[in-house]
Amino acid sequence: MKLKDYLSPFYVWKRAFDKPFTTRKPLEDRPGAPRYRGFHQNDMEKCIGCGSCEVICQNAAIDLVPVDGIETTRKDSGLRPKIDYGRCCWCALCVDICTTGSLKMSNEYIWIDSDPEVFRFVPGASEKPWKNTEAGYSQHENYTLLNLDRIDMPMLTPEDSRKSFIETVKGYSKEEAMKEAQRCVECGLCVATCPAHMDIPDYIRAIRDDNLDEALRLLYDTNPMPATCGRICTHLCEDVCSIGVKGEPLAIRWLKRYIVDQIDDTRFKAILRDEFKPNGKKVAIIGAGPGGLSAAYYLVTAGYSVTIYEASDLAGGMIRYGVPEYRMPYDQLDQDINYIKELGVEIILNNRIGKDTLFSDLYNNYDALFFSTGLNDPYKMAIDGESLPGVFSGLQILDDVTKGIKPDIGKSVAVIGGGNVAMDAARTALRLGAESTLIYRRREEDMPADTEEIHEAHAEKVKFITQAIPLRIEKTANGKLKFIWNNAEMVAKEGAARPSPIAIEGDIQSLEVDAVISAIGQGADYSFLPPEYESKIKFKRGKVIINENCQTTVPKIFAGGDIANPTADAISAIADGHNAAKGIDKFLNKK
Amino acid sequence: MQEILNKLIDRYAIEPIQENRHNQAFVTIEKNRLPDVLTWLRDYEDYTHLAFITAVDYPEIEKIQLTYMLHNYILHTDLGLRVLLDRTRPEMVSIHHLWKQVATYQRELREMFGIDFPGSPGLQENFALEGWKDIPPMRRDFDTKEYSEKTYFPRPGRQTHDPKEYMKEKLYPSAKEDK
Amino acid sequence: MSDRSKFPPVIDGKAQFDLDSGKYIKVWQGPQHPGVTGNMALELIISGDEVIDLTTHVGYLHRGFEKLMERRRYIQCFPIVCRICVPEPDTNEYLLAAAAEELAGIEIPEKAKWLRTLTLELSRLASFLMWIGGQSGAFGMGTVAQWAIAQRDFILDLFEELSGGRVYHMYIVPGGVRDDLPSGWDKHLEDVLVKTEKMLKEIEIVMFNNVIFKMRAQNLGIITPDMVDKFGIVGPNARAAGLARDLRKDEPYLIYDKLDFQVITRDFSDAYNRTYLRWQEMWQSIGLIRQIMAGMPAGNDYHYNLPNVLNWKIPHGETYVKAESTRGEYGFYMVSDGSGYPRRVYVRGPSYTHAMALLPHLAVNVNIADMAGLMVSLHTYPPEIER
Amino acid sequence: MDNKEINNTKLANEGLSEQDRPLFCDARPQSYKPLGKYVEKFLNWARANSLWILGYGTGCGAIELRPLMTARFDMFRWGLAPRPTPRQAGVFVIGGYMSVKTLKRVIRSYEQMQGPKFVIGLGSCTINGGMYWDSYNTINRLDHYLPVDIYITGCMPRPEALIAGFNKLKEMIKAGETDGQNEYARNFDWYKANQKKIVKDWNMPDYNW
Repeated sequence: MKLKDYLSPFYVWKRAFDKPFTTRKPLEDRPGAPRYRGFHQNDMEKCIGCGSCEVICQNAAIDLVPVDGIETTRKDSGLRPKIDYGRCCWCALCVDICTTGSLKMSNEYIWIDSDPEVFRFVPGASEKPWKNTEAGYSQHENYTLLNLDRIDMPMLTPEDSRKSFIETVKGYSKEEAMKEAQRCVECGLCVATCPAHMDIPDYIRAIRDDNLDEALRLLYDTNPMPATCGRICTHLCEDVCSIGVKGEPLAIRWLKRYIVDQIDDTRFKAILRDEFKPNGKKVAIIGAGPGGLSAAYYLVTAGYSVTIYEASDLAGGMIRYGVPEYRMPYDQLDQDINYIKELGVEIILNNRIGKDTLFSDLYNNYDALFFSTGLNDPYKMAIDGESLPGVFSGLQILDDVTKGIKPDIGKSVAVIGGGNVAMDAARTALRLGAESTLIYRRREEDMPADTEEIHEAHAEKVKFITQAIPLRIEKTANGKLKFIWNNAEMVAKEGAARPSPIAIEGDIQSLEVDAVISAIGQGADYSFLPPEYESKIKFKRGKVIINENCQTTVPKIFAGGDIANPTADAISAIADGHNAAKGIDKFLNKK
Repeated sequence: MQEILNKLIDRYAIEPIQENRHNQAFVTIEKNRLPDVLTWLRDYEDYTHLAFITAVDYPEIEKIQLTYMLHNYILHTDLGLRVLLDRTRPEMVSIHHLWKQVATYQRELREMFGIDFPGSPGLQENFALEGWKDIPPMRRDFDTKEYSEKTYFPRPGRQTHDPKEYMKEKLYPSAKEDK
Repeated sequence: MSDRSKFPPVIDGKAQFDLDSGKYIKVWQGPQHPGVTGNMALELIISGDEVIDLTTHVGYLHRGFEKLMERRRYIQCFPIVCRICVPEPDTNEYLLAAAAEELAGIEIPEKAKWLRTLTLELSRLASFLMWIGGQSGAFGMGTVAQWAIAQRDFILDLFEELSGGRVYHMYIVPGGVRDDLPSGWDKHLEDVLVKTEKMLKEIEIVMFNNVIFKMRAQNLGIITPDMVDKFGIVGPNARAAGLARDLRKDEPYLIYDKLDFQVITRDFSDAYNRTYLRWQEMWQSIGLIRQIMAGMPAGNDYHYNLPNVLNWKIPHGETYVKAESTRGEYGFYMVSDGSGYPRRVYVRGPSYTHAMALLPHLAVNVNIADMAGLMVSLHTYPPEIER
Repeated sequence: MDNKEINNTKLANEGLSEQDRPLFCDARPQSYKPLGKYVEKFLNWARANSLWILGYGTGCGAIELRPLMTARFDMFRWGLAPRPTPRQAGVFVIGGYMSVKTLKRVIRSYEQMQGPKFVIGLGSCTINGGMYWDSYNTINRLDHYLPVDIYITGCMPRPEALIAGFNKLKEMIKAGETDGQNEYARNFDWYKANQKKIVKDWNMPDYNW
């Protein structure tokens, strides 16, 4: 040992003159860093109660609880996370996964109590000192645990699609569907919104697990027309999808289609194992649209003998006659219908009630009646020149094309309206070789048509003229039609939900076309009902009043579909059919 | 890496071989040959470092897999040797004479998986647990959550709701009785 | 070392004695003992003031991580692995992520690799500072402990700023890292590094030149090169014996192949040299951190977007990934059965062999007062033994 | 805590061998009897200002005790000091999760501590199991086995949270609100039963003072 070794320890004394390490007032001087993962905060308005935080919490520290002042709506479960600080490990996975970005962490970290029961609170609702702290951990832009982008759907290019009636949307491959299905967080918010309350998270999980048989069974639990709904459903579910808050919602509709696309229809019977014992009771259904078919399926599987009366020469109703083939190929629709037929449902075609068969005969011969005749009476524009030759209704065009008749629309058409029928008519006209111009009273964002349809119509180069109030149609000298409208401005009225178009005085425009297609909506046609029944059944604004079992005011008569529900889409009709079947079952078994 | 695998195939006719990376491979070896192979690898092929011994439980095939991970410090390659044991009475030849740390590993495996290594020193002593009476905790059929709830009873008073069910209750209670 | 006739003979590293003879005392050191790092117990048989036999007892911190991971999704495993080694949690985080990424076939962005390396080196420095506090404390030099642990706290401040967590950073997630460097962080880092360097110089003066430390630590717990493979010794304990084994160099992971550094070795592995080597490695870490900061790629692509982590499944496979922690080869052996949950994760902690096999061997004929120093000089950390 | 019963029968030290039993104490713990209002006030003041912590790091919480006892946070300023042995300590900081094996030692250490003694539950693990809620080897609720005076939530609670916790404890001591030791004495049988239910090989005396 050297002398140095004996002396060097005394070097520590030098430190006596250094600035000490000690933090003088640690409690006051040291707030958590700006990114500190401290106690939780939740933006109660932003949160939708999807429960992803609960699922990802590996400590089972999060419960979803109802909170005062938060109502359950279609987009919000009304539940909020309650965190148990006897479990939490402050890993912030709940913050990372949060589908809305409402959950955050403050940089506060001191909570002391002598009672172990108090360490539970609902962030955002409980008054805590850190409720409004700014600093703390929150989601970052470049780091997400979710997949916010939808898997692109392979589609025909607009250039190709506008030329033919081949289906535009090609459908997911297995790999794409699995990837898309993986994006689901299984929150289940969509189930309430779906009119049929389909078990969406469950069948998506089945896709993920590649168990398509199970997926098909889940579909048929609530919807006997999956191939149809997989294509033309209005997919209200996607509007409330929690992934859609920050990103693109799951392609729920296309996933449903994927399931049916993958399974050969000859195997349906084996997979679904629909077994039933005939119970000897008979039900008649008027209209072989989605409502009627759905009711038929659930009635026949409950053991009833079902007969459907259909006025047209093929079943399918508005789906066949009102939706063009490039959106809803007929073989797919036939697949859905065939399976229902296979189960023993009798469909009598070309039989118009009131003409070929009397309503009263049905009423007397069957144990119950269900009618779902749909809206097939186009509204009139109520303008001059509407009855000129060359003015068609949108439905008529679609109907003709389905039947293989080529309507005489010439080289250019003006389509009036902004709904799905208008889009379909405009795009059908394109495929028939005409230039389409779409004319609508309000703005594009006010159009009731699906956004995808509007988008595709744009892509296929349909011209859009908006804020145009139709005035009249005139015949021109060269045999064309002149559609004249008045430009409008949008004026917000007090008390009105949306602004309405008000004509700008003197700003009148016109367009010369070969044909005008009016597609401004449809009403119901109740001519099949004899007066003695029509007087007993109650209506409101042209719609049949039904109870939750789809029962009309005449106990034996049930109704559903577009003539009864406000949404007037296929999935609602299917849901009505299901409810009616349950209602009829209840009604008949009570006796 | 390929070289040693070829040698293993030649000498011991070992298959199958799973090559993970350029410097890592796993081979499955017959139970009784393992000490022999290990000794050969250690003494002649420079696989001098035993990184660990561990087990994986496969109740679905009624087997427990033992993994011996060897490392070669010259070539910097890892060789994992797998041995499949019968699950009902798993027993394995002890190799505590080859490396000093092995006895502890075997003690741990006895405790956590219930694998017997006859002759291994201190095998019956506790490793991490004390007074354990249930089935060995690392077996797949041991449910730790259930055990914990039964034994250490979590603090009561918690209740959660499933958004799907809760919305059903709130928004469309009529559909409740179905299904 | 005059008359040793009263001590029992030692054959093959084991003292031959009869406990019932009444000549020897059994003493428990730990688990409740300030000289024992972590929470483990040494069962000592002593003759006079010399240890003649030692058994290590662990399990006081056994939480069953491996079992818990079997019932957690891959992403849910990541908050719990860092708890396996508290002073240096990032190695665990990195290895879990690396194993999952390898099995899933994911290549993480370049920037994430740099950030991961940065945290690994920073946590190495923090862990060594914590350890040198323990090492000096075990030999009665509380001053160095005060300095080192306070200095480590400034590194924890850096981690807090970077990751939001002081002790458990939970920064390295499967797929990358959680966030970019905050602005101004590089200046804070440089500040801390300069202070650490100053402190390391002072530690050299007061510790390595300290006559007491020299006398007690030199020739304490000698590891000869031939013991290294026999006991499975890794890391600084092996490097001090002259074996240039460092996974950062031998099997470069992350971006270690892009960094310029040499494996540090010493030629005689006793407590003194092991301490000195770790002190040198602290300097090395500081150098590496500076290199990483200088080469840090621009941009903010630091995370690979995993499939929705709630449904993330990893294909069949098994792998063993490893990294050089402060204590040596740290490894994760992961078996995946194609589900969303790992089939098996085995954590190989270097302390396992050091504490369970090596320590009882080295403890024979060591003065009981030096036991704590010997144990700390192996840098054992119990939770990674029992997990 | 409803099922606590008062029972005055002596426990038999059953964990010990027959010949060892007489060697150990078999007196039940006694509740502390206050000495009089002003004396007690003074004593409480004194107790509050010399909280000596048992240096037993039972879990990961111990990692933040090191910074606390070193230069940066310097807990000696608040009258806190680590002690190596239970006989000198008055505060037991339970550092988070507790495995069954540790619990056994913790009970022993706690019982050996001199009264008045206080227990601080550090981290969420002590409240409701924390992140090891489903582990087969860690307890979920510390208050079932030991009387806990205060809980500090966090994982890990920072040194500052610890300081705040100690300050709170001091206030409670000064106000005479800490009753842990007496609670343990009052509900001794309940605690013992809980402890013995999970510590399977109870090979230690039932009375550790």
